[in-house]
Amino acid sequence: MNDKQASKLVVDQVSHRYGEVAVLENLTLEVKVNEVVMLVGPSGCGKTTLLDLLSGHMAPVSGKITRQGTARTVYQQDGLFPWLTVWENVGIGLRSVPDPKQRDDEIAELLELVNLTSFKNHYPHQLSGGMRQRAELARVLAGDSDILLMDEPFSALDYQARLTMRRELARVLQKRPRTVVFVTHDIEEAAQLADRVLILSKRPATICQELPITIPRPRGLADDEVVEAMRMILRALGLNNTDGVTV
Amino acid sequence: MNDKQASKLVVDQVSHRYGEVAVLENLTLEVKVNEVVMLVGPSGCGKTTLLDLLSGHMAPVSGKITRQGTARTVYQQDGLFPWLTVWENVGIGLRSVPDPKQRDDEIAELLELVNLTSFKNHYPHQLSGGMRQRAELARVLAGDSDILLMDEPFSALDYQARLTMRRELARVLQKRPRTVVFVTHDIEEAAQLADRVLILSKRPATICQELPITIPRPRGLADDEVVEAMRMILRALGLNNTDGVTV
Amino acid sequence: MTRQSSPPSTQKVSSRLGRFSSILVLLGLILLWYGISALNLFPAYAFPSPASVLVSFQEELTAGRLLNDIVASLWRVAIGFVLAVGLGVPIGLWLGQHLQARQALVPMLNFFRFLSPLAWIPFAILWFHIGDKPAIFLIFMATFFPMTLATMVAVASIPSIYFRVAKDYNYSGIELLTQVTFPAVLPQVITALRMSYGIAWVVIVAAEMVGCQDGLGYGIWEARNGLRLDSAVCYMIVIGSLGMGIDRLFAELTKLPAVRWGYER
Amino acid sequence: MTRQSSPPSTQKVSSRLGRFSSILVLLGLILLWYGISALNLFPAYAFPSPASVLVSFQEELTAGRLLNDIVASLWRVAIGFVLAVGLGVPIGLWLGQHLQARQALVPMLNFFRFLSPLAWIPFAILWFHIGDKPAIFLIFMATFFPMTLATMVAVASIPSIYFRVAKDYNYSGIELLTQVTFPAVLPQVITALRMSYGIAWVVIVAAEMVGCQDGLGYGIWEARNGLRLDSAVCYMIVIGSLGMGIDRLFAELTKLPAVRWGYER
Amino acid sequence: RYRPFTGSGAAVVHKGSNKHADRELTVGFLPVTCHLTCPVTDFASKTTATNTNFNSRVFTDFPTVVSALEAKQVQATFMIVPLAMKLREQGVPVKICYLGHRDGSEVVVGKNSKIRSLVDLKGKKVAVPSLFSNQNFVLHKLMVDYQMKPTDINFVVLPPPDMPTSLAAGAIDAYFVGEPFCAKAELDGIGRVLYYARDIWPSFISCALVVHEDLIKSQPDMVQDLVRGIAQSGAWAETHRAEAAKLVAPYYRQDEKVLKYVLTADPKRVSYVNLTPTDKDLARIEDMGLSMGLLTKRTPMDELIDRKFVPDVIREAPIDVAQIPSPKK
Ligand SMILES: Nc1ncnc2c1ncn2[C@@H]1O[C@H](COP(=O)(O)OP(=O)(O)OP(=O)(O)O)[C@@H](O)[C@H]1O
Ligand SMILES: Nc1ncnc2c1ncn2[C@@H]1O[C@H](COP(=O)(O)OP(=O)(O)OP(=O)(O)O)[C@@H](O)[C@H]1O
Ligand SMILES: [Mg+2]
Ligand SMILES: [Mg+2]
Repeated sequence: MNDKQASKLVVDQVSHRYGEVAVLENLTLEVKVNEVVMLVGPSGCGKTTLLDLLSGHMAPVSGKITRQGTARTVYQQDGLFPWLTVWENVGIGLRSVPDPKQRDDEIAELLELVNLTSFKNHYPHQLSGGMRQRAELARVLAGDSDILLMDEPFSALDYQARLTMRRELARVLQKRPRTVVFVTHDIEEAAQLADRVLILSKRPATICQELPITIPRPRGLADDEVVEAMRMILRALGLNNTDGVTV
Repeated sequence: MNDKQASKLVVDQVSHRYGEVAVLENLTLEVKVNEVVMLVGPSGCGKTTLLDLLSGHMAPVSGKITRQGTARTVYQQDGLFPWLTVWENVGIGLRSVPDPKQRDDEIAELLELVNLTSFKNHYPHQLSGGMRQRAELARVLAGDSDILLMDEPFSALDYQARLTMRRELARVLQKRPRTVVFVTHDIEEAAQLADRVLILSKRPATICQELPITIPRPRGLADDEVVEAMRMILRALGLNNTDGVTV
Repeated sequence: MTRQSSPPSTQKVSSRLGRFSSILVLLGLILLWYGISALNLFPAYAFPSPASVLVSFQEELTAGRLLNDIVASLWRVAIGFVLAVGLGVPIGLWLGQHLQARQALVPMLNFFRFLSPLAWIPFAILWFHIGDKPAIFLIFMATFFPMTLATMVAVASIPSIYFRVAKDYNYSGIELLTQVTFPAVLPQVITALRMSYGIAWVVIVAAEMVGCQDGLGYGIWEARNGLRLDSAVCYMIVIGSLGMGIDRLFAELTKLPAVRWGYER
Repeated sequence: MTRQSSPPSTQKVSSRLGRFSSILVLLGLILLWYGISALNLFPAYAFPSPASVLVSFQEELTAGRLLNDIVASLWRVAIGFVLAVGLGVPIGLWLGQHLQARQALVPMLNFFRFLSPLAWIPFAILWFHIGDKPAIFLIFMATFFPMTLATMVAVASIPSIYFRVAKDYNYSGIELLTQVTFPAVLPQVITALRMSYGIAWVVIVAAEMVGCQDGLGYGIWEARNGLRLDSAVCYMIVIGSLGMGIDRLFAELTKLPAVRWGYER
Repeated sequence: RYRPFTGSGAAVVHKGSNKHADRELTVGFLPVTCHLTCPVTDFASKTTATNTNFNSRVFTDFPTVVSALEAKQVQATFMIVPLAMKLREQGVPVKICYLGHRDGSEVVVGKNSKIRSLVDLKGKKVAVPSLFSNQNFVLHKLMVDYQMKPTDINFVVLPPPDMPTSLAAGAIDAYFVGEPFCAKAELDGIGRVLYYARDIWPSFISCALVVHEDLIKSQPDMVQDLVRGIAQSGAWAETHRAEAAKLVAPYYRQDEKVLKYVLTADPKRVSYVNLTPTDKDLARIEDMGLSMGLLTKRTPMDELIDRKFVPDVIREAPIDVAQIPSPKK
């Protein structure tokens, strides 16, 4: 599992459509092992679709996708099993751990990390939107998987929680590097976490710009390079000067 | 309906709990007519619960809530009727409009506004997360209601769409002022849209700070006052200096 | 599960293959039947052979009886079932939304649900005399209660958010029922419809005991009383095929655009 | 709808009120019955009075027959139904997930679904002789197919995301069926359970025609043969009440924590 | 309701050339040979000159017949005699006006079974069509004669059509029922006759023509017609057995072969003459029912029987054999 070739992701000339709606057009992309790729693009352009293709949940209409290694996804919405408690939901990634004690410890630690310890016996429908998202985050980090696909995983979190989660994710990835494809609308997030940022065009989506971000970690929010990266991303999104945006 | 007293919202000593979980504690709040109040607070603190109480969908365990005027909500998740197309969903707020032509025109205009014209005949399950959110936004803006309750309505939108929606919302509110209670995790949003920002504490939620924002409109993102307001909100959230946050 | 993603050509192939395999299964069943009866495992009078059933099928068909019986039974089932659905679904929707009414009436509805049409026969004759009407009554009694209760239970599983939205947009009364509650449970109502429709056909044999002079159920009775097991099997096959065919129509309902959300999410 | 928000005291009051109103409704029904029979709208032999039913109830009870019949029928229904559910639910789950198998087998299952237990009787006797076994077989035949198909249809309505998650976490085979598919359809399976359970009781009268010497269905049969409509009504009341009571137990299943999500969202 | 093919099938036997009849009466029956005179009368009323068209209406089982009679949906019907007594006992105003046939029932045992007499049936399962059937009564009477206890035999109530199968499957050891359910077992090689009814109870009665008193009061001449028709049909059937089998086969939807076997194999098997109910016959049945506890009170015979419609001279019905439709192939 820690084989260097284990987590390759290659997208080769992939197009996808739902009936009439063309969503991806001739997309080619290679994600390197343990690389963190952030996807940024307009709403409805096909980011979720791309993740579904990467994880193998859907087959592309044309083109080829190669995936090596096991992938897990943080879904954009409601990926928790509603019939399991938070504790049990997090536990499903650890079913293969033979020692119950070790399993329980790991679950407890993850719940601590996402600050849901006191809600471990709640069912998903008894949680707030942000809490559900955090539970899903804990679940995806449990156990061992080579690839993480994350679809706006922090979108329902408050600013502070977002910062914490970002930090924790970085910490977890440092301990156990993984290949990550991460969809976000948050420029800060992209600049702080990415090895590479891909800017997608409007639907049908193609990669209209690729920004490698080579800033050494840890990256401070106010570091010049990070601020510069953020500005770069905004520029790539066609938002050269948001300062002028008035409401 | 345009009666000045029509859209009063008063929360008086309200507490709420789900079983063991105390969510709101002795909350008192008055939203003035046509005021835009933004709620900011940690995930799971009780913002959605407060909106549910304000809209009358739930009754508080103790305390009293007075609402004058009709309220409509943008729900945090999946508020569209899955059995109706986007067009029909937006149309449900306009059922009382007698003239079909006028109704169709208004629906078309709103779909244009949220950039969903080409998806008008799609069903919600055929839309992306952000598109669903935009459709819900269009629906809530259709027709006449006195109070808008918005639960992180832009959370699934990309940065650019967020800016657009913010601007459109402001424009709609200028044309037809309404009382708005708006939950957000986006500090920019709060600073640009709010007449008053309420910072909620952790669960059980109380109002731990109130920030009136009196900056004249239009408000530019880079305006000093707006930047200052954002800083103020961050400070109120206990994030005095996020610059030091490293990942 | 990710049906929408499989390209259309695959789908067509698999449905053709599906039809083919289902025919294979049915053929296999017939072969099995043929084999058993050829091996004389059971005596012929107690286990009619496919050939004898075919002969009696031809007989009934040329005598015109079979078609007459089909029309008669279809008609009775249709009336009884349409009445049951037409009353049961609205009542179920209404009960689903009114706790008070539910608590008051459900025990009664539940009580009647468990009564066999065979037990109702004396009353059916007393109230509706003999012929079509009591048969329709019996079919109604057998399908109305399951339909009502299934609808009612389905309403309980509607996510509350739809009712919240409905309240926001001033839905109430009949409009709430028809525009929100009903579409929200429609996928489950279609399932309930298919189940109750099965009950209606199962009950037809009992229902046509009440002095009917035609109908498929009556045909089975007559065949049994006439010691013609071959003809009984022939009628069973007709009932099964007819039921199956009409169930396909109901299954088509699940393809309505306003229902797809129940299956495609 | 916003049940979770109403304070507990209100709930308790409303449930007490509910029980009260349901008793009122039942009392009203009995009164109506009493009134009709007192008015002599129908001759007494065709429409037994509550008093005569009460007398025959007492008779059957003191003779020990009634209790015996209840136990016999409960046992048959229990065995037949448990078999049907025990086979039907897994098969339904499996079919729901295998398009190929579904396409091949559903027409056959659907075919058998429409066959009346009354039509099966000759075969039941041939294969299972008389007594308990054919009765159980008939109950099984009447409930297995609806249960299987309802489960299968329910699987089709599972949101695809659960299967995606399951795939992410390496669920497959039996584990997928028991840990994902089953809990995902459990709320709907409980509904199907309640519906099929109703069918099982409805069928008991037909099932106990095949040489049973006891049982509630046989009791009705005997009462009708012996022109004892009062005793038939007494048995109907017992069947209805028993069914109703056991349905309450099934309704309790909807309160399981792992099922609440189906009703509280 | 839309009815295709009204001109064919079962309907054919309801229409005929008799233009004389200006009124109709529905008479209930079950497809057993005991009720054979009912469809014969139906046929005769439509092909010969009578005043009433008799429509025979087939039922599936006796309880339903009873319900229909109680609801006055049929006012004349054939039914097992003890059931008629029970009806009368319960205050349903019905009268026995005529009988169905004599004998016509057998105790059947497995073809290769070693059972030679009733005593051999000790501890075995014996099926009867209903507790209120005369078969059940008579068998109990025979047990008394053989000094057996009522519990020596396990009686099972089974619908008659299921009896041959049950016997073949070994589910029961014997059954006692009316024809043609015995002949069927014989023809199929399942069973053999242990006792003919006449061996146990000479001039055995199974079923009778039961008429509602309302009809007797309101239209006595119609009842007169009916009883005369039935009696004449019986007389005709007694001498035209093969033709009778052919005539009723479509009414019964039964195999003509079985019916023909019942009627012709042994002329003593069934008999359609001497069908006027006598007090002695019925009193014996009533006694048996009372002693078995199935009947609870004695009904005076003059309340139960109405013989005034039985014609003094019973002629054969003038049925034109040529008019009997041949089965289509
Ligand atoms: N049905 C329920 N049963 C039990 N607890 C509930 C229920 N609904 C909400 N809660 C609890 O109430 C608290 C507040 O939830 P609420 O949805 O109001 O939070 P929120 O402020 O909207 O959070 P977020 O920003 O994550 O959406 C949470 O701790 C949640 O677990
Ligand atoms: N089942 C479906 N049927 C038809 N169209 C679909 C379906 N699912 C998605 N689409 C369409 O595909 C396009 C891309 O959807 P996708 O969910 O991938 O967008 P996204 O980039 O994730 O957007 P967002 O940021 O809003 O989540 C959208 O236009 C959507 O309408
Ligand atoms: Mg998406
Ligand atoms: Mg919330």
